[in-house]
Amino acid sequence: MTSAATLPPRVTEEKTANKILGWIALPVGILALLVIGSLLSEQFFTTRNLTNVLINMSIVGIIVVGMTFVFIVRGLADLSVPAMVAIGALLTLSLQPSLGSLVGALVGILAASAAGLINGLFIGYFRLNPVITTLATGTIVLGIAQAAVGGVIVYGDDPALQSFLTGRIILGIPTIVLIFLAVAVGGHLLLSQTIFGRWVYAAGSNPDATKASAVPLNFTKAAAFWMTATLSGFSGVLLALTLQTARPGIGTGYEFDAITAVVVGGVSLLGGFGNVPRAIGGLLLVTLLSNIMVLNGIPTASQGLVMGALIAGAVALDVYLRRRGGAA
Amino acid sequence: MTQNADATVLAMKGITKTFPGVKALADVDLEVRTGEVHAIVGENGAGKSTLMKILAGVHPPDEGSVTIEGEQMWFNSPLEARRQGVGMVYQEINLVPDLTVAENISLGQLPSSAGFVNRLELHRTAARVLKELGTRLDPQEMVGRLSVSQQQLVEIAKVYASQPRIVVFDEPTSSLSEHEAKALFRVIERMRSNGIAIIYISHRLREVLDISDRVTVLRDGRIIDCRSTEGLTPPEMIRLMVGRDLDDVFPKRHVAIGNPVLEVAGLTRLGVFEDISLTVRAGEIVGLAGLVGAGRTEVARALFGLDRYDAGTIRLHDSEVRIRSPKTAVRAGIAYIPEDRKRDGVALSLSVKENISLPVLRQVARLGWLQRGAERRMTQQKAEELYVSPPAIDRKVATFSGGNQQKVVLAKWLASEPTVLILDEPTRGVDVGAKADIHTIIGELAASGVAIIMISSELPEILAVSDRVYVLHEGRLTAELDRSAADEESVMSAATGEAVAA
Amino acid sequence: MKHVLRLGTLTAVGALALTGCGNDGNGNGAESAEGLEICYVAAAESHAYASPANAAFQEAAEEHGVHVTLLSQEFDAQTGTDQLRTCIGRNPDGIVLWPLDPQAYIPGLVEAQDADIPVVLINSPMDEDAEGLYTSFTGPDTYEQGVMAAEVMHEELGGEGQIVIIAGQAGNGTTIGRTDGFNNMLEELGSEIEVLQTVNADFDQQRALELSRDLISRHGDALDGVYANDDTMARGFVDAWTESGRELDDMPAIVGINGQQDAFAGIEEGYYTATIVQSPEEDGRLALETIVSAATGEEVDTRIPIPLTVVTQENVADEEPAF
Amino acid sequence: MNTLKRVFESPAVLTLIHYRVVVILIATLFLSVSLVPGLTEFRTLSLSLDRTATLGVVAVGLTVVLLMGKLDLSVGSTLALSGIATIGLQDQLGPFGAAVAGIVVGVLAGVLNGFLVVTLQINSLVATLASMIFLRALCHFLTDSNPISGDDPLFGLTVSRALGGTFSLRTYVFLIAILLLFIWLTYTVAGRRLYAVGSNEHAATASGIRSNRYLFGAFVFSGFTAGAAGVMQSLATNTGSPAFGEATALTAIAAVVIGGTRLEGGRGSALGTLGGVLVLAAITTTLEYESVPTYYQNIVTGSILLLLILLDRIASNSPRSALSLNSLLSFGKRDETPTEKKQEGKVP
Repeated sequence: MTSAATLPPRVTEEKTANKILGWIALPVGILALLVIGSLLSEQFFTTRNLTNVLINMSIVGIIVVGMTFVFIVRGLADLSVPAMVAIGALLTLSLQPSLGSLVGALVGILAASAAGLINGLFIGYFRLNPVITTLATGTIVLGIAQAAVGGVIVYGDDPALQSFLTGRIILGIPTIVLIFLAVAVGGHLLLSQTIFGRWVYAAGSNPDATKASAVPLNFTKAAAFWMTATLSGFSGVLLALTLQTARPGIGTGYEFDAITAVVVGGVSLLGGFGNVPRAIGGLLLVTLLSNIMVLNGIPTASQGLVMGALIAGAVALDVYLRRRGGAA
Repeated sequence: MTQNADATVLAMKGITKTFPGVKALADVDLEVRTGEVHAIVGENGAGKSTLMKILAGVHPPDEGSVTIEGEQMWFNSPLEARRQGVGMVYQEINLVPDLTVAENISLGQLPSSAGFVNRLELHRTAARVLKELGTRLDPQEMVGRLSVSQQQLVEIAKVYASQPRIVVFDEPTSSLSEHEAKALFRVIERMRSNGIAIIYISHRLREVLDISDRVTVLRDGRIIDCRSTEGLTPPEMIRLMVGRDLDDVFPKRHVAIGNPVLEVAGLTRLGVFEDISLTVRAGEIVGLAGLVGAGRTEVARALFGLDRYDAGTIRLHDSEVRIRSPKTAVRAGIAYIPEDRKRDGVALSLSVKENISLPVLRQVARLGWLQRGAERRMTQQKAEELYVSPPAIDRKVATFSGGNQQKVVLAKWLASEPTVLILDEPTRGVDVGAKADIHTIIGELAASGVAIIMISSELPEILAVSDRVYVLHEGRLTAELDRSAADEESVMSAATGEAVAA
Repeated sequence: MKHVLRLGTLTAVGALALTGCGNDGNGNGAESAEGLEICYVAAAESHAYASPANAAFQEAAEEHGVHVTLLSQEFDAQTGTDQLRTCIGRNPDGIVLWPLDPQAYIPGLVEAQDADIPVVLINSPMDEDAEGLYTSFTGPDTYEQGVMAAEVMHEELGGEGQIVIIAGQAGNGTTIGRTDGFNNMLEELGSEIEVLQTVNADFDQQRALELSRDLISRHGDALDGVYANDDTMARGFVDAWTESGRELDDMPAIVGINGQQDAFAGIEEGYYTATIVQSPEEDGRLALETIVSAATGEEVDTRIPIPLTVVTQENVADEEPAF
Repeated sequence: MNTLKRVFESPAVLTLIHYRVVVILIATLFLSVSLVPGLTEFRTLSLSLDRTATLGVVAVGLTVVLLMGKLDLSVGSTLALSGIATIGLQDQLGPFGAAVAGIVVGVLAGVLNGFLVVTLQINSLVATLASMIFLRALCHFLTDSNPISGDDPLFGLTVSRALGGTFSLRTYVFLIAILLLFIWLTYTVAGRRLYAVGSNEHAATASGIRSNRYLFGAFVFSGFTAGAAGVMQSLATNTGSPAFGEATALTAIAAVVIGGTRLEGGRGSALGTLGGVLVLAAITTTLEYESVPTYYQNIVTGSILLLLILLDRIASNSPRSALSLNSLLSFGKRDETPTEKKQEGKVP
């Protein structure tokens, strides 16, 4: 059914300049922010502040790793993230008194993971539209979580674990940052070094060719959504343990934060392109920007003016370069 | 229509068109008269499609002129060509499934008053057009609900409604059953009697003879002959179409042929192909010939597990296997180089390396972990063996030419070290140099003992490369010809249903 | 120095009837209350404060034999304005509304008045424009809480210093009340306290934690005080402070609202300056009793406040945390 | 698996699946009526409709965007922004001028989205996410995060008050919008072309339809309806709040999808959207009357949404798949995720 008119224009050569631009835009942006930040505020370029940036990245960062897989596998986006964060967090703390923190955390992750299997089944195997499916499953899961805890705040009682997670264990780097970095490195290795990772790229790049290459296409797609849900659950667990409180709305906005980071990192919504470091780079850029704005007293609610423009600008640049046959 | 019956509607004069590396058309003249069905025949790559694309405004000609009813035409777009009276009916259907038959027919110029669709007029037009074409489609039916042949009728009605002076049918019957094709001919007959000039392109020679008044034969971008259909026989037409010696282009290696590797018996997929039995031996190249739509690709897809089959057995190395998915096929040692390279073959945004290793990642991985060095060595070696040029395995496949992309697809499957290799149109859209490379590769593979099935629409290619040729016609095997017995005429007559295998 | 303010009266609603304890409906309302239909437009269902308030409301209703239809706005005033109309449509004997916006419900209140349905506002006040459109406003006043917080802060810092405000969701009625009350009171007191920065942490501990890290980076030891719109966000600041390697003893003065358990703990340990307790149970119960009185035709005061208590180290042992 | 298949191939089941939107609507309405006493009273009905009018008007615009196979997440922010304009400009422009200004703001927001999606060719999900964040921040920026109110709280009552004992003005606006949408999509040339572009952009372009214009127009229209909804909302409450409409986009998308509009474009109808909005209204009204907590409502709504898209998928694969693009794409070949196929036709 393919006819000449629907095929993309054949790209015969890569334009070096565009290619370079595609690769350096993100690092240059981050560098520029570091310079601007230092100029605008004395406190900016301090170990302390930069460590804070890292800590602030950590919770969303774990979700960003999963969302990167969803983007690359051409799964559009996972809107059920807030629900997964919430069940992870709520279960951890509500089970803490009876089962202890660690078992509670495990159950929280498993529950999010199970919900992720449902996402995977519907999207990967039944091929439902990911946006509307994750919207629906998110609504249901969050509803169940709320009903389960009666809709109130759950308090935790494990300050030891809290201080372990936020304490600066190694080289002044808090444990939670180390956990995030471990997840990011793990996600990066999974994506770049393993068979599964290669499947993810292939499935996003050309699903038909991938299927014809004896790759389990449905599984790959399902796994990406399962991973995102599991990581979101994990993120919720960490959130609950560091805050020692959890409420159903705890994950609100994380889905859009994660999408923003991935998009600003230049990972393509059309699949097949991008990697974890890029997405983390996008997250770093966004977090730095927010940090600079707070340090300079820009009202929190108005920061969206810059964020919205940043997202649109980043994607427009990406699309432009791609059309020029550059960084694609 | 006021012209008298013999008036020339369309005159294409001195049309020349060159694509990078290929001279597609050289000084072609074509004249079509009012009320005639003018067939254009030729092998694949003879230049029929290019000629029609020029007429349809898709490509501008390098040289030459097009006149319609004496008026000089310059088409810059398909839309313009259609406005000036050229209608095209392609093999592919391009309709809006969520609109009704009537709406699709009038989509370009919906009858309206003050922005509102004039439904009465819409249905009147549709009803009139459908009636004039002698069909019994319901104008109110959603197109998405129709069968393929019904959709094709809508496609024709859509063209007809724009009141064209010339209508080109490009392989209209390739996806139709015989019965459906008959209905189509009645429609064409109607159009002709309404004074429309018809250009008809088909591989089915019997059809061409039945329906056309005159036939133009193209070969290698040149007009060979243009004559009245009357008194013409299929063998004569085949001679006109082929008529050349190609042994130099397709050198054949001589290889010792071993034991049977793949034995297929009674393979059937209902409504698609039936009772296909074939055997391929080690080191043997078996050609699968047939017209477009004869079921060659479908058989190949079923052998590779991309489509299911309803009946029949597949034996590999003397043991029966059940192919359920590409995965089982790969495990059994079958590899398939698909016909549609862009869709099923390569992932354009990935690198050469990543494409080649995709089906065989397990070979270069330990416990799911990729061994970068091993992968690099393996893919680099394959890329060089297959003359991928340049052999830069880190570059994105999108940046390579069609021929080199095809080599990447080959490399990808050779990496799995198959014992049976199915090649579906391996040289389509590939330039001459790459074509020769690919043939050399196929020869080398056979020499190393791989059993090869090759599908090609280019008869000379099949004949030159194959040790044996199976011919399919409408989903059935019509001939099995030895290399010595296979020539263009014998294959063509089996493929057109003119002769049944002895 | 008066650290404990038992508030029955204060400035903003001075024009209204100022005193009264609002419990008069309890005794004689009970019989005739049987079978009343009350429609309750609550702020939310899943919320630390709203949930116990709703529960207390329902419980009190059961005791009175009153049937309650509970609608939850989920913190969306837009939903709430529509729900108010739905309530009016059911033609109940009384409506209890938890306003999330000082203005948006006014047209609905007019309709309720036209339909002769008494309305009691619970928990949050509305604009002056709404006066006369509702029967009574019970519960704590977010504006008052801001005022009280300003007083504590003013005293604690001796009238001068630099502070930051961690506010709730931008545009939310509670945020506005608690922030405006605080700022206006500082001005009224002629305080030298300078508000360096106000950030919105959406009543979210994690958001507050993240923003506090940046605030501590920026202002660091120059901070003398922190005012948070609720204890949850104050907790976020406390965590960020210790996380930055600073000592609890060096903590700036922290004033929060709501009287959460951990705020109490902080006050006991001495690093948390004050929180303002309001009891959600009392809040819910009072609203129900007031609407029952109003619906049974009794006179009720237009302003029936519930007590707010500023909890500091001095009285922390005597008070109960709200939740 | 085979028995399951047989069930799904039985004519009765297929018919039910085929008319799934109607079936769900009737089922919810039936349940509502039997559970809620007095629901059939005109006043209740009228109020119930009034509540969904704002959402419904937004859904009207979204229907068109979804028909084109695109998404618009920014409608909630647009609603808030035009509400702020409507209230904030009342002093300068007078109430009617300000209302017009509010709608103009909505249209401009639509133009912004059209520019991002059509001109810059950014995927609609990301583009409207960006404008959602941007416009919301603009609301906060303009109002300093405080809701603003108009001079005359009673002026806006006309919008929401029942007219002569029937429906409220905004209910009429919603119903008329549905009617106009129905006429537009069904009877006008522009409407038919819109389906053509959403269903098979290639075929539409080949027929001489300027697909990009229709795409752009769809976003402008969605901005227009979101703006109109914002004007009505702000007048009804006499408030322009930067916090309005935070949940609107996703709820409205859910309503449109429940109404049978396909997220991949090409299928959907005004009456379907009416149905979807009514289903949500019925669920909300019923559960609220029973004082069922909101989270149970969420579970119910989410399940219905999931059920419908699942049925849609089954319907696409079944022989009776009249309305399905999928069945057409998959003839003789493979089945393909429509998402993969259509999400972003433009960018290679």
